[in-house]
Formats: sequence, structure tokens, C-alpha cells
Amino acid sequence: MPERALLKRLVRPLLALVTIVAIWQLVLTLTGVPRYILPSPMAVGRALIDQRGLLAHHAGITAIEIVAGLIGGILLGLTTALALARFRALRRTLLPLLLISQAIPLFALAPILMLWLGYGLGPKILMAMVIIYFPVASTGYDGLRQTPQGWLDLAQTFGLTRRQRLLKVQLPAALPSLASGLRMAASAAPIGAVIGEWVGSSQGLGYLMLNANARLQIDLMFAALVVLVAFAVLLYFGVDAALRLAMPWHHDRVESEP
Amino acid sequence: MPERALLKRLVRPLLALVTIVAIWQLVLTLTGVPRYILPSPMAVGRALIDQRGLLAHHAGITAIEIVAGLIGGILLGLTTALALARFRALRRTLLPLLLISQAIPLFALAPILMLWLGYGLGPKILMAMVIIYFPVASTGYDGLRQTPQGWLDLAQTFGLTRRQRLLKVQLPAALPSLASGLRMAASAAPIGAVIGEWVGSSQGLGYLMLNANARLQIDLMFAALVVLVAFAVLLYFGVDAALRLAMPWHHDRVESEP
Amino acid sequence: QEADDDLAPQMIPLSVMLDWYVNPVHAPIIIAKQRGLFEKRGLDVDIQAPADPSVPPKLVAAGRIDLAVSYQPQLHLQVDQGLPIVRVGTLIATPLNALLVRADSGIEDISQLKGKKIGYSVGGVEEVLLSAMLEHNGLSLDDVEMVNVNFSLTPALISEKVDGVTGAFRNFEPAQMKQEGVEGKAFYIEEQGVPSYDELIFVANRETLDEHRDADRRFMDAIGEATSWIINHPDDAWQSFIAYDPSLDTPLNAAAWKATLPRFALRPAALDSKRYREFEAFLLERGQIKAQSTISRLAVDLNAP
Amino acid sequence: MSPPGLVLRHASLTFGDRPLFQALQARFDAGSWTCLLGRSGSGKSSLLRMIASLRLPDNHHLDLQTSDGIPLAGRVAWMAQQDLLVPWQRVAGNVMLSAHWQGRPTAADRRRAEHLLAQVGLADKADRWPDELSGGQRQRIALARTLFADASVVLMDEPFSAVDAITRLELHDLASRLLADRTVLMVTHDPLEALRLADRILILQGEPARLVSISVPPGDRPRSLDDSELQRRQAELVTQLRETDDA
Amino acid sequence: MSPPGLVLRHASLTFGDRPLFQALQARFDAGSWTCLLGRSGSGKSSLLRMIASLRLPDNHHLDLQTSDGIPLAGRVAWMAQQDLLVPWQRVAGNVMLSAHWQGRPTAADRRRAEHLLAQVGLADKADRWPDELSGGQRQRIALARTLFADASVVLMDEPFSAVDAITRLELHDLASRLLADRTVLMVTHDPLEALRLADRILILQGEPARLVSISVPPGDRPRSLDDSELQRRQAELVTQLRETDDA
Ligand SMILES: Nc1ncnc2c1ncn2[C@@H]1O[C@H](COP(=O)(O)OP(=O)(O)OP(=O)(O)O)[C@@H](O)[C@H]1O
Ligand SMILES: Nc1ncnc2c1ncn2[C@@H]1O[C@H](COP(=O)(O)OP(=O)(O)OP(=O)(O)O)[C@@H](O)[C@H]1O
Ligand SMILES: [Mg+2]
Ligand SMILES: [Mg+2]
Repeated sequence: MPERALLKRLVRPLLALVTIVAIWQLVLTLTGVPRYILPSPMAVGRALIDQRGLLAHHAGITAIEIVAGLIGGILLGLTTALALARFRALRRTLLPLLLISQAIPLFALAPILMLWLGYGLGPKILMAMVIIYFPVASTGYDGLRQTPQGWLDLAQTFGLTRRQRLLKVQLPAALPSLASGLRMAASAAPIGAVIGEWVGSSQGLGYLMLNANARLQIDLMFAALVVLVAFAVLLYFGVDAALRLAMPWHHDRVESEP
Repeated sequence: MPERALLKRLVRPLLALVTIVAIWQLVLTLTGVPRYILPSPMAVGRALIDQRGLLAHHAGITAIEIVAGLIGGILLGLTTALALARFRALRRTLLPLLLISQAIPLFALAPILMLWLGYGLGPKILMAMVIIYFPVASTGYDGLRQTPQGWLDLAQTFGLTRRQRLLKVQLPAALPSLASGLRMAASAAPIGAVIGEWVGSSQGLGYLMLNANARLQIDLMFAALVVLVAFAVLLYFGVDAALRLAMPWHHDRVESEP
Repeated sequence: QEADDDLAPQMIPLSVMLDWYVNPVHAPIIIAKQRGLFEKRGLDVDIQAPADPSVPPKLVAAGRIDLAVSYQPQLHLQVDQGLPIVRVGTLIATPLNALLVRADSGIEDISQLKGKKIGYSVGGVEEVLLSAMLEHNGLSLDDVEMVNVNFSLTPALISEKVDGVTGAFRNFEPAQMKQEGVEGKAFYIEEQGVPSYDELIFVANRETLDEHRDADRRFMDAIGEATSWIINHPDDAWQSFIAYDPSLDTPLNAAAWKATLPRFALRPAALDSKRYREFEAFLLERGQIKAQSTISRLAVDLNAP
Repeated sequence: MSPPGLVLRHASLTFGDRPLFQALQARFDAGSWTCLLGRSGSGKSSLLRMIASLRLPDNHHLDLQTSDGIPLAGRVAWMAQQDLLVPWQRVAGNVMLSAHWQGRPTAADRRRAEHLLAQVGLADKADRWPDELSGGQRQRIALARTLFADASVVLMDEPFSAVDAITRLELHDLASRLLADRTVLMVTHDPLEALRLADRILILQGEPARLVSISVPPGDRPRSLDDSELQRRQAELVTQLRETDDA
Repeated sequence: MSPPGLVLRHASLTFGDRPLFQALQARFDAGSWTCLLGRSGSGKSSLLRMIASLRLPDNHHLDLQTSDGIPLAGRVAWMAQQDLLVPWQRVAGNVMLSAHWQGRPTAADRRRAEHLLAQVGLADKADRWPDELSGGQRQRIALARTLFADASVVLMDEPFSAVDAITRLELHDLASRLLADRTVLMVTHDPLEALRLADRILILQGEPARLVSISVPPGDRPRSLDDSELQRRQAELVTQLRETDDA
């Protein structure tokens, strides 16, 4: 990309940032929310700078959890989608299970997880995985079962096995739909890790937030929140860019319009 | 649908139910999880029957929140998707905002919400909406921007306005993708309402669960959980059926295979 | 109809938020409501329960609710952070906080916790309290591993995922452990180098205190009367308590009820300013607060002249 | 409302660094029927898209003048090489798609759609979904949709390529009748078809391509197949198509 | 490996309550080229799908026997009426799609794909994405993909409908050459094409449809266009198509 275009791409996100901060400040000014409930952007900015060491340390831990959870969740979600698409018998049995996994509030599982997995990185990664898992499995499955009939016919005349058909035909055809789920998963991953940290932990952004909240260090809590949000936004756009690279043939039609 | 087919459709979900209960009991027997962490299906069944009045009362409240949140979230998500697809300038500004709304742990917002909305149904419905909102907006937007070029061209020669094009061409073309998001939203709605109840409430299944958990009435907590999960599963299949009715032209190709 | 019209203008609405879901520590409030002690004093009290104990003081500070149940250690931090709240009454006049271990763990002394895992719930000052206890026993925070177990103190301890938990309530968690067949051993924190304090207090908004002083006074009056009645008629009080919400009727609550009775403040409005001074000094010394507040900013005696 | 004639000037189109055509000129008389022939990939469809001012990637330029000076927008019906049926409308709905998309079809619209369906021989399919149709049936729906638009300038890209010889002749009659006084530009690969229907035949050929004009037999269109002149010209046209290609 | 002949018996197909054909019989000799004609919607594509044992909705039945007694599965190449190019493979990848889908294309596969691309006149498009191609170019890729499969029984559904007359003649030569000793069944709407290429012409017509056999000119295929016999028969065939239709 030429430098000008890159610059142009950066302008709007920056604009978005400014807008958000402006809205934030406006809300403060208009509603007069006390600062121990919603601190000013300034105060949070100061906390970000003053406590950067602390934040960086905890952010690092959370980042590891997010990445591991993302990889695990995507792999697991994709496997589920493939299994659902491949084995008819699984569908009506596994699908409800999958739904149940989503409908159970994580706090209810927390003690069980803690019991089995202890307090290491394990349960946090697992939580992030559970959160990421569903959009990937769901959109993946939806994509896999909507392969245009013509390609399936072609696969049949080529004598493909069901497995080949699944991996070589249905999977690439499902990519646009799956991409939708992956983008969603990426933006949900950070919150998954944080929820995992609430289950029990001694480090990570989630831990930091809970602690800061309990000690009424609301500035610090919001600073941690800002880092978390930055993770989510970066991940979303990172995954989006990766998907564009992975699907060079795929154009957003309306997007590229003059 | 002939009765036989209906019966056949019911067999597998029942099988799934039995499987789940069996796995549950197996986990208990094998790992020896103490009953204050994971009660037996039997105990939960008893709680379901003994406390049916209590459960029904709280479930009723939660059901109202879910339905209101679902309607609100879908409308809002759809509106966002349409706005994003319609106004180019919005994209890079609104999209990060949308992402941020997803990345903020709700507990951080809880005091703010309570401050503004009090303890009524409002904040719970809002929470359910926030949870439902994102999959709808995200998949809707993804679908809207992938309209095949040919139809857009046709729309142009028909002299459609951008608005007509959006509503008459892009929207129906986005339905399969949107359906994916709606299914996801449906299964996430109950948890949204429950999280809303954690923000502060004195009724609803979420309140009941936390309350029961705080008192170590784990049987009751799991009974509430079962009701919640049933909501999610029913909603998913309900929305799935509704979508099939709304898209009579849309077939799951691989699904209906022999 | 007429009676209503006569009565209505005299009733003062008062919203009270508990620190957590209703449990036996809230007995005086519940009983006062059940026995009509608030109405008798012209108060129309609305009781709410949050899911997060850190929220009620904030809502009091923001003027959203009138009274909140909170904790003395938190009060110091909150006032230090500039929240305009002040203690107006006491519900439980001793610490409930305790360091719990399994009785069968062989730990007889806090110094034996060296190298062990200690779970805590997010309270805000747990670390300071623990560090004071450890230092009292010749250890420091670095000698133990702290784990935030958030929702589940008892399960973490029973399942031996941690060796001890702090932030447990001595009236509740041991009973809970016993119910699950595990005997617990409690180290009482005021015996381990932490100054004594009021565990549960009522806080009000300092800036609007004068307007509400009268109502708050009547409220504390009702709490006092309810407490006396509970002490005098513990069994009737239990029946009245579970009548408030039948789901409160559990063996665990019954056990906790007994353990809680002796800890209610018999003179809820009375203020022991020494406690607040000492605890303030304790926190200041440990760097938990930035500056010392005058007692009048922290706590008031509603009945003082 | 009489149809406009069109004058094309300076038409140029480049994909990547390969110019398809440059400085192309053409004039389409008002109410005339022009058939456009040319090798596969020579740029016929692209030229139609340019006239319809549809999106094209890369560089393209066109000066388009109408004989009445009024812009073309809103007066053009375009039938693409693909049928472009929408799956969420039934067959009748696809025929009156412009009415559906611009608002709500009126009773008159419905009647007209049904009439057109009958004329393309698909009256009994009105309530079917498009994916229950054969390829030729889909193409006829697309034709009916184009005729439904009742535009004064009609651009058609291989409109009869998927139907059998007999149906094709019937559709020639139908189109000739319904588009009698419209300005029509139609891409086709069938020389006989071009000779039957056209007032003028243009061949797009060469690199970069030029437009070569070919004379047509006399007589009213659609010309009869039995016309021996037609048969003779067909062989000639094929030779012409081939010759200029080799040149 | 010599190609099998096919014998069809009791072929029947019903959509809804309307039978398209019932108790249809046909035999396709080993190594022969059969062209199938018929009105749009008469069931030609469906018949091809049945022979390829592809999914069809509603009721259908077919007894299919091969002359060598070995099942047909794995020996059939099928070219659909739509090009069915996959967007995630470049042009060359689409040509050797069977190799991609069955595993990994070998160097030999690549060479063969490139060779075929050159033969259909698209050597320079090997690295393009399919959506950068014109309609006729896409159809030629689909043809190349079908030829790549090198199957002994080849089913083609209007394989040349989107290319110009000259390219079409070239492709006739190419297909005749490459499919010389295969059993070919090809649907077409162009009588001349059928007369050039077929050993046997079948017309699917009537309600429910029967298969009417038509004689072909003598001589080796592809027969020359200049063959006056061909011209004569074309007119005859068109009349035949029309007549039996009216009957
Ligand atoms: N899925 C379907 N459901 C219902 N009817 C169908 C379906 N598919 C095809 N048909 C009907 O079957 C008939 C035959 O279709 P088929 O595609 O075999 O025709 P064809 O001879 O190939 O026509 P064409 O020359 O137009 O391609 C058509 O009338 C069509 O409407
Ligand atoms: N999006 C694109 N990107 C790059 N090249 C393109 C694109 N679209 C078309 N082309 C090229 O432009 C040329 C002309 O395409 P066009 O569709 O106009 O041909 P055509 O004359 O209609 O051919 P046909 O008779 O096969 O339909 C082709 O060589 C094609 O490869
Ligand atoms: Mg074209
Ligand atoms: Mg067909």
C-alpha cells in the first residue's frame, strides 16, 4: 500500500478515538456522573502513563491467555463445525450441547473449573476458548451447510470422499461466512480471558480491574479497561486483515464502491 | 409436517437430553466432584419440582427481559448494520465503537447503568440487548457488504436510490448471513438477561442463581440454570424455525441430503 | 381511603441497599421491616440487594439511594478517594473477617502458612489485613502465594486448591464447611495484629446528611429495637426472618443465624470513634490511604448533640 | 416518448496494462436494432456495461451523447449475460423485479408480468422459485424482466444463448414486436440471429479492437429463415468473422 | 481403457405431479458421440444428472447398464450448464480442480492444465481469478476442466453456448480430437453443432417426453461446415424439431 493510502486509513480510526474521548467527556460534563463511577479521560490517561509498568505486566499475562484462547477456540470451533457438517447423526445431539455450552453463565462453572484446573493459566484460556468457540462453530457450520449445490455435484462426479468434499469444497465455500464468525470471535476473546481471571487469579488485566475496583482505584480500573478494549479492537482489525490476505479472491463489493 | 416426521424430529433432542444427563452423572461418578460444586441430576430434578413455583416466578421475569432484549437488540443491530452499509463515513468511526461496546466487561458499566436506569427491568433489557446486538450487527453488516455485483448492477439500471438498494437488494441478499447472527443472538439472549440481573435486581433467574449460589443452595442454582439453558435452546430452535419460514427459497443443501 | 390520605404524607421513603444478598447478618433490617418497626416511625423502607458489594457505597455517594450496608475498612478507602459518604450506624460491631484453614491441615499457627496458597475474595483491603497478620506472626506477604478466588472461598478451601482463605466471615464460612463435612479452623484477625473494627456499618451521603438526619435517626432506632427483640426472642426472630423470604430457610442459614446473633451491635447508632481513629492510622501506616481524615468525615453519631 | 439515438466517442477500456479498445466510435440510430458480434473476451459485455454506466474495474472512458440531449439514466434496460434472478422472489416477482424494488407492484404490473410470462411460454411457472427452473427457462425470465422495464434503450447480452432453436425463433418474434421502436443493442454469437434481427451488425475485433460494420439483408425484421439471401450472408459473415480475426 | 457403452431403461422423472418422462429407453454405443436436443425445460439437463447419479428432487428412476458391467462411478466427467468455477482457485487451479480436490496436483497435472488452457485459447489467463473473465472465457475454463478429467464417459450440458461462432468451431475440433474414443453425451441447442459432431442425434420431445432418433450426415466428425449435406440437414432438423413439437 502506498504511504498516502496508509495515512488515509489511519485518519479515521484516530478520528474515532477522538470522537470516543469527546463523547466520554461530554457524558461526564452533561450528566455529572461522579468521577468514582466514571473517571475523566484525562485521569484515565494519567493512570495509563503513571502505571504503565503495572499495566504492561498484567496486560502481558492477559495477552498470552487471549492468544492461546483464540487459537484453541478457533481450532475447536472449526472442528465442531466440520464434525457437525460431516456427521448427520451428530447434529441433533451435539448442537444442543453446543448451545448449552453458551447458555451456561461462566460463573456457575467457575468453581468446577477451578477444582479441575486449579488457578494457573488453564482456566482462563479455557474461558476465552469457550467464548470464542461458539461464533466460530456456529458461523462455520452455517457456512458449511450452505455450499452451492453445483460444487457439491461437481465433487460427486470427481468421486470425492465425504471427507475430501468437506475439506476441499465446503470449507473454502464457507470461508466468507466463517470469516464473519472469526471477526466476532476476535473481538470477544479479551473479555473471555478477563472473565477467566475473575474465576480466580493473581495476575492479568481482569484481576487488576477487580482489585482496582474494590480499592476504588477507578482510574486504574478504567486504564486497564482501555488496554483491554485496545486489545479487542486490534484483534478485530488484525483478524480482518489476515482474512483479507487469506481470501485474495474475495471482494467486498459495496465497500470498494466510489 | 406429518406426525411421524415430527415424532422423528423429537427423538434426537430427547436423546441429546438423556446423553447430557448421562454425561453429567458420569462426570460426578468418575471425578467425585463434591455435590456443593456440582449436584447430581437427581438433586437438580428434585429442586426443579419442589421449587417450581419459585422458579416459574423468576423465569417469568427473565423471559420478559429476554423477549424485550431480543426484539430491541435485533432492531438495533439491524439498524447499525444498515447504517454501516449505507454510510461509508460511518464505517471507520462506528465500527470501533461497536467493537468497544463488546469489549467492555459489563461489571465495569454496572454502577453507571444503575445510576442512570435504576433497578427496574431497564438495565436488564439493556444488557440483553447489548449481548444480542453485536452478532446481529456484525453478521448483518458482513452480509450487506457481500451482495453479488450483478444484483447491484441491476439495481443501478433500475435507477434505485441507495436506500432502496439497501433495503430491497442488499438486505434480502444478506439474509442467510444475518440468519447466522440471529441464531447466535437467540442463544445468547438468556445469558444477556441474566448478566443484566447480576448488575442488580431482586428477581429473575440470574438473581435467583446468584442468591442461591451465595447461600450454597447449589441444587436450586442448577435448577435455575437448567431453566435458563432450556430457554436458550428453545429460542435457538424457535428462531431457526422462524428463519426457515421467512426464507422459503433458502435450502440447506448438505443438510437435506440422504 | 381517608386513612391512606392521612398517612401518606407522613411516610418518608428511604431506600436501603444491603451489601450482598439477604443473609443472617441482615437480620435486624429484615426483622425491623417484618415487625413494622420502620412504619411505626413513619419510614417507608425499600430494601435492595446488589450482586457486587462495591456498588452500594457508590450509589449512596451518587445520591441514588439513601443508606447502604458497607464495611468499615472500605469506608476508609472510599473517603480517602473522595466519596462523600459517612458512617451513620453499625450493624455488626466486631470484625467477622477471619483467616480460615482446614482443621485437618495441621496448621495451628499462622506462621505455618509459609509457602502456602491463600485464597481471597475481592474485598479491597484483604491484602493489607493478611499482611498485618503475617507480620504479626513473623512472615511477610512474600512468604505466601495470594490467589483471588472471587466467588468461591469455601469450595476452594474444601477442595484443597488453597491452604487458607482470608476474607471469610466467621459466622458463615465455618458453618458452610461443616455442612460439607469439613471442619474449619478460624484465626480471628483482631487477635493477629489487626486493630478491631466494625465489620458491617450503615453509610449515608455526607453532603445531604443534614436533610436526612431525622430519617436516618428513626431508621437506626428501628434497627436498635429489632436487634433487642432478636436477642430476646431468637427463635421467633428466626421464624420471622424466614417468613420474609421462604428460600432463606436452609440448614446453613440456621447455623449461621446462631453464630451471628452475638455479633449484632446492640446500640447501632453509637459511635466508638477510637476504632475509626486507630484503623485510619493502621491504613495510613501501611500506605493504603493517602491522608488522614478527621473522624467527623468518616463517622457521625446521629444522636450526638 | 420516442427513443433516443446514441453516439459513442472516445470509448476506451484497459484491464491491467492491456487495452481492450481505444478511441472507439459508434452511432446507434434512434429506434434501430444493432447486433454486436466479436470473439469471446473481445469486450462486448464490457462495452454494454459502459453504456449502461455500470461499474468496471481499471481504466475506462466513454463520451456518450443522446440524440435528444437528455441523459440516458433511467431510460435503459440491461439484460446481463447471467440471468441475475433473485432467489427470494418467485418467478412472477422476478419478472416485475423493477416494480418490487422501486416500491410495490400494482395490479397492472402483475397483469403485465403474467402476460409477459405467458409470452415467453412460462405462464405455468409464475409461482415457482427460480431455482426450480431449467437454464433456458431462467434466461426467458430474465428476458421477460427486461421487457417488463419497457425502456426506450435496451441493452441485451446474449439474451437467447440458452434456449432451443425453436424457442429462440419465437423469442425473436416476441422481442422484435415488443422492442419495435426502441433503440436496441444486442450482443450475440449467432450470425443467423444477427442477420434476422439487426438493422446493423457491428463486429468488435482486432487488438486493440475496432468496430467493423457489416451490411444486413434488406427486408423487415425479423427476417424469415427461408430467405436465401440470409443463408448466403450467414456464410459470408462467418468468413468475415474469421478473416478479420486472422488479419 | 476402452470406454463403456451405456444402456438406459425405465428412465422416469416427475417434478411435483407432472411427469417429464416415463419409461424412457436409450442406448449409447461405446465410443460414440450423441447429441441431445429438445425444447427448453424438456428435461435434458435432468437426464444428464440422472446418468451422472447426481441429486434430483422428487421422483426419479433409472436403470443404467454399462456394456462392460462395471459401475459408471468414477468414470464420468460432467460439465454442467453453469460453469461452476470456484472463486478460490485461479484459472489454472480451476482447470485441474479434480486434482486439487482429490489431493495435490502433480507437476504433470500442472503441465496438462497449462496445455489445455493453451488449447482453449486462454494460456495468458492461467493466473487470473475466475471473476476477471468474460462469460465465454469462463465456459472455456469449464470445458478445459472437463477435458482435464480424461474420463471415458463424458456428459456435457450446452458446452459451447457462450462462445462466438469461430471459437466454437475451434472447440469442436479440440473436443472431437480429445474425446475421440470416449462415450460422449452432449446437450446442445444448435442443430448445426449437433450435425457436425454427433454420431447420433436424439431429440427429447412430447409430453411426457420420448426420445426421437435422427440420422446424421455421413463422414468423419467434426464434419466440415461447407458440407452441403450438412446445410440441407440443418433445415430438415429444424423442421423436425418444430414439427414434432406441434404434433
Ligand atoms: N428443483 C426443481 N424443482 C422443480 N422442478 C424442477 C427442478 N429442477 C428442474 N425442474 C423442472 O424440470 C424441467 C426440466 O428441467 P431441465 O433443467 O432438465 O431442462 P432442460 O431440458 O435442461 O432445459 P434447458 O434447455 O432450458 O436447460 C423444467 O421444466 C424445470 O422447471
Ligand atoms: N474484472 C476484470 N478484471 C480484469 N479483466 C477483466 C475483468 N472483467 C473482464 N476482464 C477482461 O476483459 C475482457 C473483456 O471481457 P468481456 O466480458 O467484455 O468480454 P466479452 O466480449 O463479453 O466476451 P464473451 O463473449 O466471452 O462474453 C476479457 O478478456 C476479460 O478477461
Ligand atoms: Mg460477454
Ligand atoms: Mg438444461
